[in-house]
Amino acid sequence: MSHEMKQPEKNPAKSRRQHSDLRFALHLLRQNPIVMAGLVISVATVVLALLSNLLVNGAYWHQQNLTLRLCWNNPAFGWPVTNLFNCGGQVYPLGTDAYGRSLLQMIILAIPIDLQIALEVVASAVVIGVVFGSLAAYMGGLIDEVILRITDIFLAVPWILLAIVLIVVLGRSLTTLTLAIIITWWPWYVRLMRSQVIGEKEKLYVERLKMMGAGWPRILFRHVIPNSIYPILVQSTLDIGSVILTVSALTFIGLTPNPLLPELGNLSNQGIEYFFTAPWLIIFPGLTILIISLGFNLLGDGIRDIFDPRLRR
Amino acid sequence: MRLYEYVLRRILFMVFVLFALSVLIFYLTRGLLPPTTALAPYINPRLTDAGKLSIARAVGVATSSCPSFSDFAALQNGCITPLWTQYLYWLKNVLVGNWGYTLLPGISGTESTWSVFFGRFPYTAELDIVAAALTFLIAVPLGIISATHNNKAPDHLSRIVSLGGYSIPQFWFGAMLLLVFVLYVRIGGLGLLPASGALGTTCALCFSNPGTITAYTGVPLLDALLSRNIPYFWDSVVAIILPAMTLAITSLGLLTRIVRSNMMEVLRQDYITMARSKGLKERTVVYSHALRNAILPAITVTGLLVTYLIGGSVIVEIVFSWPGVGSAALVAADVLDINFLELFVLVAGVIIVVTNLTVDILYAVLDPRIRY
Amino acid sequence: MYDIYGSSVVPMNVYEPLFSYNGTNGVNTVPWLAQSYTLSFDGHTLSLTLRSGITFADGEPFNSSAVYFTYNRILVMDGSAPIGHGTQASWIFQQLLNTSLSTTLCACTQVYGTQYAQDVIAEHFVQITGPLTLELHITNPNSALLYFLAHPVSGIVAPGFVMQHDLALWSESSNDYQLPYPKLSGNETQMTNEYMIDYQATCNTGATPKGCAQTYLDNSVDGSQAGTGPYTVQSVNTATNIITLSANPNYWGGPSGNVHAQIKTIIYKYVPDQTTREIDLQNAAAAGQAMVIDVAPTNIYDVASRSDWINHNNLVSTTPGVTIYGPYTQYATWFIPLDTNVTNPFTGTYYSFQPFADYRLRLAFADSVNLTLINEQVNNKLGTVANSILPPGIPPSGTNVSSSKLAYSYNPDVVQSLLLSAMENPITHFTLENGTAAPSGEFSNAFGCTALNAAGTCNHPIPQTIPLVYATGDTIDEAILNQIAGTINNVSTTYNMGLSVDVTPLPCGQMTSEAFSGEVYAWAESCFGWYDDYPWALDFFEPIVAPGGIYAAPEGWNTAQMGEYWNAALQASSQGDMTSLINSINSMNALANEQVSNLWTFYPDIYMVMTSNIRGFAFNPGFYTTGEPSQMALLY
Amino acid sequence: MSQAHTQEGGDDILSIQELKLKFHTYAGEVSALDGIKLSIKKGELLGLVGESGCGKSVTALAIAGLLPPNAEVTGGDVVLDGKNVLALKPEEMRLARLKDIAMIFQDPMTYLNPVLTIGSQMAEITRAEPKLFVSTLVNYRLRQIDKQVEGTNPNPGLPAERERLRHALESQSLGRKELNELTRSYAISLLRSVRLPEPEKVFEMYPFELSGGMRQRVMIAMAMMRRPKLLLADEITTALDVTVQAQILHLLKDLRSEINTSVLLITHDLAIVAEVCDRVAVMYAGNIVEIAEVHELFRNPLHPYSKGLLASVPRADLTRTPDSIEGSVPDLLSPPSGCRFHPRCPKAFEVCPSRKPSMIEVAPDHYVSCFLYGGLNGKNNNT
Repeated sequence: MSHEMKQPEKNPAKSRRQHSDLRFALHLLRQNPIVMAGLVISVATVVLALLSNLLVNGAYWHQQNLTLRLCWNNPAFGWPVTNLFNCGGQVYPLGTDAYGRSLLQMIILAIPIDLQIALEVVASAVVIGVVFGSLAAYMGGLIDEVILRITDIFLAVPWILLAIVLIVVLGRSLTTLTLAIIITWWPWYVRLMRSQVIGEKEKLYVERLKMMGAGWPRILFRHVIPNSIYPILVQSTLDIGSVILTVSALTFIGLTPNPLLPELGNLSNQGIEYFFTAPWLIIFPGLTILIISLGFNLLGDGIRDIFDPRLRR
Repeated sequence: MRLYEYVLRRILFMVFVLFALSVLIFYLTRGLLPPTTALAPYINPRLTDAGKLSIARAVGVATSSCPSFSDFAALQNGCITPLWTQYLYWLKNVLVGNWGYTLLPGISGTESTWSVFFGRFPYTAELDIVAAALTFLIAVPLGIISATHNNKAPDHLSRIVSLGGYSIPQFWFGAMLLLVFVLYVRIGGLGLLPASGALGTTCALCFSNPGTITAYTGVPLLDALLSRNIPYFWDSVVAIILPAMTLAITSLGLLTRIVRSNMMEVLRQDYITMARSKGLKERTVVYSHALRNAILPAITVTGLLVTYLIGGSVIVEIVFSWPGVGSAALVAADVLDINFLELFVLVAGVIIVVTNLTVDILYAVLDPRIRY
Repeated sequence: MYDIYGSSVVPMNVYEPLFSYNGTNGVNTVPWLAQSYTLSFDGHTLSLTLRSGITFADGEPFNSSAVYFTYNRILVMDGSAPIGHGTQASWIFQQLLNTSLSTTLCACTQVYGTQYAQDVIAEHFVQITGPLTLELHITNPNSALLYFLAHPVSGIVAPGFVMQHDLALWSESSNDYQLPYPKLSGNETQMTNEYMIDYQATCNTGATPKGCAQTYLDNSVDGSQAGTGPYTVQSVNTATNIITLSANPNYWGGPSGNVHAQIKTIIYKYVPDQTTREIDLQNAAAAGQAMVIDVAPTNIYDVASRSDWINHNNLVSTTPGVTIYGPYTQYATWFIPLDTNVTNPFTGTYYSFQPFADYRLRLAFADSVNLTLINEQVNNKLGTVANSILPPGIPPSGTNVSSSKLAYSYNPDVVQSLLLSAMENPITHFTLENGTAAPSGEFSNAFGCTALNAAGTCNHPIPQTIPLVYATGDTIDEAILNQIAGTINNVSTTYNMGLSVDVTPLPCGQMTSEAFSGEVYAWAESCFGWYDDYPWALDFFEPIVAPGGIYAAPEGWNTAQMGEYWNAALQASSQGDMTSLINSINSMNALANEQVSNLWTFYPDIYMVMTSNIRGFAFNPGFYTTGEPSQMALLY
Repeated sequence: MSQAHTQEGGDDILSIQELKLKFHTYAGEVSALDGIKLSIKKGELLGLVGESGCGKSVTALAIAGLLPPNAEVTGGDVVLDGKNVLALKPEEMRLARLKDIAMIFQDPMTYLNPVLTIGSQMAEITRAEPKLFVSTLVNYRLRQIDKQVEGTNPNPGLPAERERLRHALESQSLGRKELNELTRSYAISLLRSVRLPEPEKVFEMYPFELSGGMRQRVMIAMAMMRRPKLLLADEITTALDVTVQAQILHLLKDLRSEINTSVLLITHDLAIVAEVCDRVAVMYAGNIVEIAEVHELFRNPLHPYSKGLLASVPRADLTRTPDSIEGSVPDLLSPPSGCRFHPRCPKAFEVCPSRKPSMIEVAPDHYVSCFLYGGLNGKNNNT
């Protein structure tokens, strides 16, 4: 009998679901090369991020060489701008930036930094979202109301405004930058998690667990959350791209902890300043952002299809 | 529950959100920054310490017992009033619209923050509204096409477009548009489109001297029409193309996705099969049976879209030197013009909340099945 | 970012002063609206004869009562220069009279309200002796007098026009004050006095503080007809910072009679973004429109041919239809103050670590930057490496900057030895701003270790950090500070000194306020630029080196000695004794240099980038603003 | 008497030959139809029975050309009134659906568009291809007019209208306005003929204002509107309660005889089959296992599955309790080899798993595909 009772706890549907999910995922990849591309790009990004400090000495970004500012000597492509600065012997594939550093190296160093911020933001947002979202949904009543209203407040302000205010107030540093973005991000996850849990807690096995007299924390954290966390994880993948966009936007408009910091938006910021003399300074960092976020978005989009029951047929 | 009850409840709720927002923003700016910063916008540079102190009292940050302004600046001798008192004073000023003097560079120190903000606001409004219109015009058809051609070429294309727009850094897209349309692509040696500002005063294709218009609304496009100055109107149109496009392309991802998934869901409904089984043309099936049911839910994301556009316009305005509140916000951040930021946040809040309210009500009214 | 109101856009083209800096260099003044003048030997009386037949744009005749009105208005009304100019306008004139009139001069609280107006009237500064003749009664003679009168803030305004509009303005918003004279009466002198009293009556610090009432000219509002200049203000959009000037058809033509507004409309547009400005210029050039834009030195190669500039010292445009004029040197110096007595903003107390109280550290910092390199690579040669606080050619001529020797020059080895000695035996005795010795134990400049180990490094270094701040976006200052930090940190790591210099950008406004309240060790000030209110060497020193200037005097600074030179200079100036004035100025200069109170960086250069179809403009180095060259052109 | 009718009516309105159909799903290929063979005679009412998921509805959809995009016909033809439906171009197929094949679906709740009125959903049929409906509408109107003219004090305008309509009949075209008016009155008459109370009101109503039975009637009316050659009724009574079921079924019968259309009645309910059908085809896992005339089948079912099916029906006289068939419908992702029924077949023997039985006519008009009745000798040729 107890055996029978255990059944719903382990939610037998799950394992089979994952299995078919896997097959569906493969199916999608087969029929939809775009998702494949997304996967490839994302993986490549992560790998590059992990390797970056092996490829480029992390200390390089402190080293400036004023005599090598804004130069372009990529033999493959002669840039059609007047007053091209020359960079002496060494070849710089993507030219140098306003501090005389190799732009390529800076971009490589930038990727892990942006990715790290993105991961920190998404991770914390997920945690906050899961905890408060599930609490709101499971407890309902007053708690639900309060948490929802709080999210409403944050959703009633454009993220960039809130971020600007926060950075102005807390001062300019990577930490505050990250914090600012987290603060603009978490409400979405609370909302998402809440809707998930509300669906999940209606399920039969929860009732049976209650009948068995399991306490709410046990039910919530051991059973409900694990079963409803999928879409959150999906969303988080999708969001890595968007967070990178957000970060770079903020640093681009000058809310940067340190102008030398190799961060994609930061590099672009130099670029807009030397739009004429050194167009590459805005083109390549921006392009990098585009590729990375596009990669994660494509991937996330695909994964969302996998989890979208309506697309199952 | 009847409609008006529903509306009433939503309005009360709206008021609550705005109130909470004001508390939040007040705490962020006044609670965490030294009171001198909060005072700055109210102080006319010419004032002596005595004058400053009296202002500090008037604004409610300094206690009446505070001996001197230097004490106030050094936060000592019990000079600082408790936060909640400050909030009440602040709220009063907010409600009567007293935002002190602007600290923005390039503007006379005797201009009030309020007048500066609402002098620039119409430009942002213009940009956002045009962009919103473009977004709808592009996103909805895109979503439909991609749903009706699910997993075929058009679908992939529109998904790439919307996802691409969703993934492009706004500042970069804007910059690239400048690079392409202003630097490299030239018509008869002329720049194609103006790089800066709401007026075509410097754009090569523009009428050399569009003359002036009466500021009925402050929105160039409208004013130009109202004062029947067609050259000016065209200049404004030409000037708004690039910024609005940047904003629209980077914002349409959301809407396209919603329309697409709604459309796909609706197309899977039984009554669509029924319609087909009746031998109706595919066009009839899509437009008279599916479209309405698909578009209706899409309206609900308008609020989100507005939020996104207002946020995005900050970046776009900076790239295109659009004389709106967005570009000013960054400057305000640089010179610590807290009041300008507060005003911006609150105004944005009001706009967004009101939009959401309208959308919800509209939705409730439009759909015969909805019973709130 | 520039302030189109504070700068000389409008003054230059719309309003004219009695005198003008002569066009080629600012060293001399020439009569402009004035026909002729005589200055009494004691320097207490200036008799003026005005040109006849000049009218303001609104048709009012220009005469001595216009001067009476203008100068008294300046005295009574801070920020009353044709275009609001902070406290500058009044204080410049106030220093000629009873010092108690000026907050800046006497450390007293300003008298507000009508009493102040009465005091000003009682000074009888301007005495009308005839329709076109008048005398200025000067309590404190000043050799710079003519420069004051040539200053853009002393442009003459039309009394009738201003009084009429101001009265209208004040009485419509008269909810929290009462105008003693709602209607002005009597002759022009009488009316002027009543007007001044009325203005002071509007000053209040009431419940919702507004200071004194605005004046009509504050924002040079639409259709200002109050000037005699070649242009009138057509419209001003305070929100979008667009000022439109239109030609004044019946302009008198200037002393030469051949100055005429050839451009019908000038639109001043506020375009903060460099790139955008350049794109606009290109479009304008291509479209045959007339345009002047401001190009930052760091971006000069966007518009100018690099080879021509590097090799032949010619600024040649790379854009067809665009001409570049210049470079011209101007009366400005950029520098980096190395402050002592630095306080912690949160506690309000002194930091115990005061590196720049130590002469060796000041020198070490100054020695660790290669200004020449930065001038060439970052500033693109558009400036001169400064060798003293005084820019070249600033009047009175003879304040010779080339003679004064700098204590520092780029030299990493010296930096190394200086740091070592400063570390091994740090200074122990400090003096506070007020000259008293600091209580022992309150300060300690100890960092690293007093003795290096066998390996020649510190075992357990005492860590210390020196933050350097510059204005966000100021590439040149950024480069300078970064190089300083690089050199110092390099030495510090070699010996494991635990001393680290880090460079942080702050928004200009924030940096300035922190700096002036003595909360940062060293900062780069060029975000507002150091310039004189008027081209006069003595004025350059006052805030920087004079006792009681806005910058804290550094430890080891010979305040007494500097004070003596300073007083001597003031004395000489008031007696018009140029020789001793120049001598004392030069000695101050020398003293400042050898003490390394500040790190002088560059004398910025000015150049004009405009479409070639613009004919004729006058560049005037005498104007007080730095940057924004396009702001400084009188276009005709 | 209907029997006699079916026997002499030799020509088939619909004949399906060896129809094979696959679904491509992420899980793999589902062979939904495995070469089914079926024919319906003019005016015949053929029942198609089987457990759910055995491919009944798919067959119907295949005939109507409404298969979902992931379905693929891998063989066979569907010949409707001489022309092969599968070969038709989409546009022709659409016209065929509009005029020749009508379909009524299982769930009246979801098959009507909630945001359109009944009227508009009926009117759009004629509006889709007015030409095809001109004669129907006009003749209907003419008949009305004739009645009225014969009746007492006829409306003087009538003869003129009759003239106009006759012209319309020749030119095969109607004015937009007139088309709508005629459509309306015609639709309302149909609603009346499916015995809906106050048809004028119903015409203006939204679906969610109608009961299930009423909606089903509306759908039938829609079908009648087109006077189709073939009517596909897919589980039309399942969602309704018993009393309504009876009414709907009778309605169907009357309709059949009224406009002499053939009906394919898909159901899992043998009771219904027994009540209204002429012939019945039993389907199992994508195969037709037995076709016979109703009474024949009920009298002696041959295929073990048919037997099981009949046995599982509760009888009025409770002589024995209904027993259900062991096991469940196979997963068509990996269908059983040979005879798809063999895993559940009580009488299965060694051949069954290896070969696929063919249709054999064991009695006149009684076909079965099972090795118990021969077909062992010779290769598996599906005659």
